[in-house]
Amino acid sequence: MAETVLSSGEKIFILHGIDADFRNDGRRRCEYRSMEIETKLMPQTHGSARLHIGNTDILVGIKVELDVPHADKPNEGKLEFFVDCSATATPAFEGKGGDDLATEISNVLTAAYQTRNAFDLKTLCILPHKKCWKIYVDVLILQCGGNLFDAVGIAVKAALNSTEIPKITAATLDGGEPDIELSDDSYDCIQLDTSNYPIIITLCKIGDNYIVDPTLEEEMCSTSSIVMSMLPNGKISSVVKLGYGSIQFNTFTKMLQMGEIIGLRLNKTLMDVLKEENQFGRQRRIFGFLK
Amino acid sequence: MPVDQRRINGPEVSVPYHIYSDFDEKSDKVKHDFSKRSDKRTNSEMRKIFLKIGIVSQAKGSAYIEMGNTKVVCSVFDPRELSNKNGYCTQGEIYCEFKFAPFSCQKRKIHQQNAEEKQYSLILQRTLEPAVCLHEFPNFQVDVYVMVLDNAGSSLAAAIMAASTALANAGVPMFGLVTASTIGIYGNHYLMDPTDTEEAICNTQPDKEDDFNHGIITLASLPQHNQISEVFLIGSIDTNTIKQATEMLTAANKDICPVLQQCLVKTIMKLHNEKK
Amino acid sequence: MIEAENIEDQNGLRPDGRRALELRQIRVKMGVFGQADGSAYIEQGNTKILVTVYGPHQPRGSTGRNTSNISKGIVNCQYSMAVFSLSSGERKRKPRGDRKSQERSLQLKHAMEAIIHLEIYPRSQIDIYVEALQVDGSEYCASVNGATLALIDAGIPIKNYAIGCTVTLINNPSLEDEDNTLEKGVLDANYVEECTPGVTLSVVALPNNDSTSKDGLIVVAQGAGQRLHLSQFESLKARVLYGCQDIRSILDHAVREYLTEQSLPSLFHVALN
Amino acid sequence: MDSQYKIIHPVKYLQDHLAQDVRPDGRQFLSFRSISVNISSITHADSSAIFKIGNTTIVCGIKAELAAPKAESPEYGYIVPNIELPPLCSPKFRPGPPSDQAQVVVKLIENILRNSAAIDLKDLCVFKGKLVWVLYCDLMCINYDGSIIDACIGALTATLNTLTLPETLYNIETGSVSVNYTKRLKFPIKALPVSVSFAIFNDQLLIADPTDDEESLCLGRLTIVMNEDKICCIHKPGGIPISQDLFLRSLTKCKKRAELIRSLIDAAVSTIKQEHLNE
Amino acid sequence: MDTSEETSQSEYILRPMNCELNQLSMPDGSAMLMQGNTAVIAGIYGPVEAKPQKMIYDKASIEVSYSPIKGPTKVDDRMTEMYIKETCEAAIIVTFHPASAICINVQELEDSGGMLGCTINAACLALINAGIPMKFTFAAVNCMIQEDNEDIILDPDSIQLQEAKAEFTFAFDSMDKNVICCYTTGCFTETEFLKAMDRCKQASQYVFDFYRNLVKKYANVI
Repeated sequence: MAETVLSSGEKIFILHGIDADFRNDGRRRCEYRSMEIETKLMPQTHGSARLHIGNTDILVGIKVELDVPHADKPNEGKLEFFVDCSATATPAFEGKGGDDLATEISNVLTAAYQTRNAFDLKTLCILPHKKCWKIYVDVLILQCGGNLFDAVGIAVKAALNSTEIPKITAATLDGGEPDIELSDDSYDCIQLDTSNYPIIITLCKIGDNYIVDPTLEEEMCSTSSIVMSMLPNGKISSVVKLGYGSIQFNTFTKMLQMGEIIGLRLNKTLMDVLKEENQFGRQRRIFGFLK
Repeated sequence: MPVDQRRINGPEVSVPYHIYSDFDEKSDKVKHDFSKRSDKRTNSEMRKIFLKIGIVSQAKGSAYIEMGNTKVVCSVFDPRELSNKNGYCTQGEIYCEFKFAPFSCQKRKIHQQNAEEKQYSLILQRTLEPAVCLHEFPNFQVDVYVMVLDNAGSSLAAAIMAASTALANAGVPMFGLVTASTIGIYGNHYLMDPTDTEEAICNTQPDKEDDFNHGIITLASLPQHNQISEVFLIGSIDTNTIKQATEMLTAANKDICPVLQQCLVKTIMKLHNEKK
Repeated sequence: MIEAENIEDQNGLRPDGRRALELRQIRVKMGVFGQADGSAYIEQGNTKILVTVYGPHQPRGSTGRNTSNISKGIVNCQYSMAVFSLSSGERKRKPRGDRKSQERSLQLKHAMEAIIHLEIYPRSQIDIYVEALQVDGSEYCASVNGATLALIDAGIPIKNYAIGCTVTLINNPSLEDEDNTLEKGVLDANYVEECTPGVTLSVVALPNNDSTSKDGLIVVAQGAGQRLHLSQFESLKARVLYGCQDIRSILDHAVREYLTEQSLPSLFHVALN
Repeated sequence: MDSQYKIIHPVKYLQDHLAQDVRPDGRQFLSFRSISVNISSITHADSSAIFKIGNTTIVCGIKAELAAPKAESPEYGYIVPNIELPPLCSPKFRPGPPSDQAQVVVKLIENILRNSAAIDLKDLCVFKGKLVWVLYCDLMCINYDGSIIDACIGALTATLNTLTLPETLYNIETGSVSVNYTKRLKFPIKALPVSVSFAIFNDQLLIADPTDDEESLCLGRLTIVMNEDKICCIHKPGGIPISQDLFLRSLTKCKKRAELIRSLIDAAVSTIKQEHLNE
Repeated sequence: MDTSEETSQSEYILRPMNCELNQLSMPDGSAMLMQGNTAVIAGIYGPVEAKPQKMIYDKASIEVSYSPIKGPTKVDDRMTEMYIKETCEAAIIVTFHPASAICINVQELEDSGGMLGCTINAACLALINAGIPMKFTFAAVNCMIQEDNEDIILDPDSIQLQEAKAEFTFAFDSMDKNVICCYTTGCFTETEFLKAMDRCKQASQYVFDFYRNLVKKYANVI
């Protein structure tokens, strides 16, 4: 996102391309760019993933900690999203510059994972009132080349899918004080049930049409977009509108339907890929940023 | 957390008394009866709206809205020049700040904005942007401050309407008024304009029912132009239900619009008569 | 996690099996990001650092306004650690803005100001952003090395490589009677070694091609709570300069390889591999 | 014409009015604005009041929570007043931490609460040394038009007067707490302080109940807080020196006003009680 | 420089006062004042250039910072700052220095009763020392009403204050002896208040005399 300025001529060119269902990079309106994804690349975390799509580069690290449940929700664990827009993406993010965008993204993530249908916080509880797991999902945005929300959504799901929580061998109450014993074997761990975790789809309205996976240039031509999170079982767990434009009611419902179809397909592909990667086992070579 | 030296501080930890159990240990969760709402409304009925303009005499424009027990104040101030961080801006900006008063909710709110309030501020800003002629005040910023005094559900929708009326009252050029309404979905029940207890019910999913619709949708629209200016959905709902619910909301928004208009007209008439 | 006591390991070997003057494996990739003017990724063992460079461009924000010196370019550095970067297991609360990161940013700035030909960029600014992805000791030195590479990738003229290396004095009285190379300071310490009660010296040097002449040290910092006797300083300095020399040749090799690769027409890429 | 004159030359505008023995809003020098109290309108607070003096509006809400008492005062509860002057209420304020002014006002309110001995912190004790009530009294300014302290004290006393707390038991053996949600006990209030503000202009000119415009242009301010027949605070932080005579005049004026405000609050409280009985 | 031996009469009414001017080298004026065991030091910078946010185009803005002996500045100290600020503002001819700032920094050294009065007096002395033009000087006097016998005690110390029913701090101007500032704690009647004010007004003369003697002395030195 290192400062792109588009002239009105360039904007019209992009607009006409989208009208003709033929975008600047040769894609159709509902086509994604190819993505690269790698999980478990950071040994110091409980789960991690890196996603690369176009120029967008996302790194997600997951850390799990023992914590005390909230007093008003004694039998639920905690899930916290933190997004950091690194200045490596653009000098505008230096200092507190990226905080607004970061809040927006973490808000969408929180909303997407809020329903129990997607993520059941009760599975994170160890001893009601006393002990639970707290999962920190930390998203680091290293580069943005458009379509941040989708990329973050996919990366977070992949990272959660790779997360390994230490197994608890004994959890007892000793005189009111909780006593937790963790398994000695570091390979002995629990995986999260990611079967119904949402992914995020952005539908970007440009002119009279709407597209998925916009590039940075295309995003600049759009006045409004719909960010929705899709659960694999066909439910929608959150919808927000972004941008300063408004949308007609009919367009909105059409966008939702399109998002639903794309979301389900994208989710299936993601899960297939993750399964494939998982089959390489622990001996798989980790590339990270060296590729 | 460091102690805020700018306030008088109480004890480090204190807990609301609501979390403690009752004297007689009844099953504290009363099954919600969906055939009858606590305030005797039908499911598709909205609460009565009371709207008053110009209640903050120091502000350029202000509005106070009451929807049932939900009470929201909003004020709008004169445009200020933008601090030139990125050079000249050809469009004006709207800055919104949404805050729950500390005593407005079941749980006491802290004085700093929390994540929810920050999110609502952003939503409010995005809702109002399509309605305001931003090109009319380039390089200037209009501040919109919203305070929820009492949150008895649908406070975001109330805040949106208060803000749009206050903007109109302040004489900020606009394309049209923004109206908003909220619907809670729980299975087959569509609860228009839910109260805070109904919101809490719609937010939770019952056990062992995966294929269950639940959630809350807030929809803001420009009824004069048939446009949606913001959707905020949270929960787990399928597309058809969303479609149906948004239809209901759009219809409701259209119905509310005259209330806002009348209130504005009345204020103008009153001013006019006073002048005479 | 290896306990600190294990450092007493015999045979003059360090906990990770290295000799005292042995560096960890250094892996480098330049030009990782397309959008930045220059970028580099460096791995020193498990310490992984990502650096991007933007500029030279017009100064902006607060740095641009209050500059007294307009005859030279401005270097702006930000050192930030990912919240999940710590190897010790806990999670960092904030990625930047704490005292340690701010100090690092400033030290990095001093190091970079020393090597960039700032006089040819009056009224302009060069941004250097460091993102530590994983931290396992010597992260400041690794970020200096990374920043140098990123500057080269950005095509900004520099006088010399700025090379950072740490030397750690492992104070261990029990080892005193043995001849011990470890006692005289180990190079490129990892996190466990940094936690030992000795002193860690982070040094940034500008090593010359021929190993005989020594250019000036620039940054000397970070005592880990213990005092360092002045008599030991010279020997530590010699050791750390030796380490810098080594790192320099590794980086130099990587840069040359990268540049040859880049300068060849794309058709030859396959052939080269 | 009038409003332009006011904007361009606010000082002269006010002085011209004062020279004609009238204030810009048409009041006489020592006349007060009308007041109104609205009690218990906020459903989520344990008790609440909206207090208006002319345009100035303060909403006060009390949230009660439970906490362990301080070790040095095991039977004392806490009362934590806080005033918020949000940017919403006047263009003078910006978002962010409390301004110096807000800090001074809250300190003054705390002083008045303590000096007047309106509440006995021992009444907030549930179980000595283990559990006490914490009363978070949040005063929210909705409309800032002068005499803010008067409005705050009015709102706070009205709120405290209607405060009820649920009956709470602390079981010393198990350390568990149980709350009776249906039975709420009235919290006893010992006194009812009333604050009256004045502004002072040149030549010892005393103006009662100043508006924001008058306050920002005046040369000195004086606030007197009456507690029944006693005075519990005279606050004059500085400004133009005033004679003893002026004190006497303001005190007489203050007494009358205090009575009026007290009766108003009492009336408001009793109507609420009446409503409760009727329910 | 010791001035205590000269304050002949005041010893019976007020606690002994000691002051050193020009203790601090950096500020334009400074005063270290002891009233009994209560001690503060005040320094004045000004008139200096005002910060853009705090600049008032037609007069000098006065900034006060008060630092307690320990801990960070709290809400309580803001009140003290406000009292010092508004009292000094009344005395200083602010229109002499438009668009500039006068900074008054007060540091508490020891508190054994009558802190507010002591800071105000120290500020006044520091302002005199800094040569800031003033309409009049001002003197603050502290007094209390005893719990049991309702006597008025002038300038009480912290031990006496424990038995106070009410405590008053007044500041008077040197011209008409009118009240510039007034701070009270506790409950009291109107007559008590007026009596206390009267006593303090009389006592204020000793403070003004102290100022005069002090300035005389220092004038010789300079």
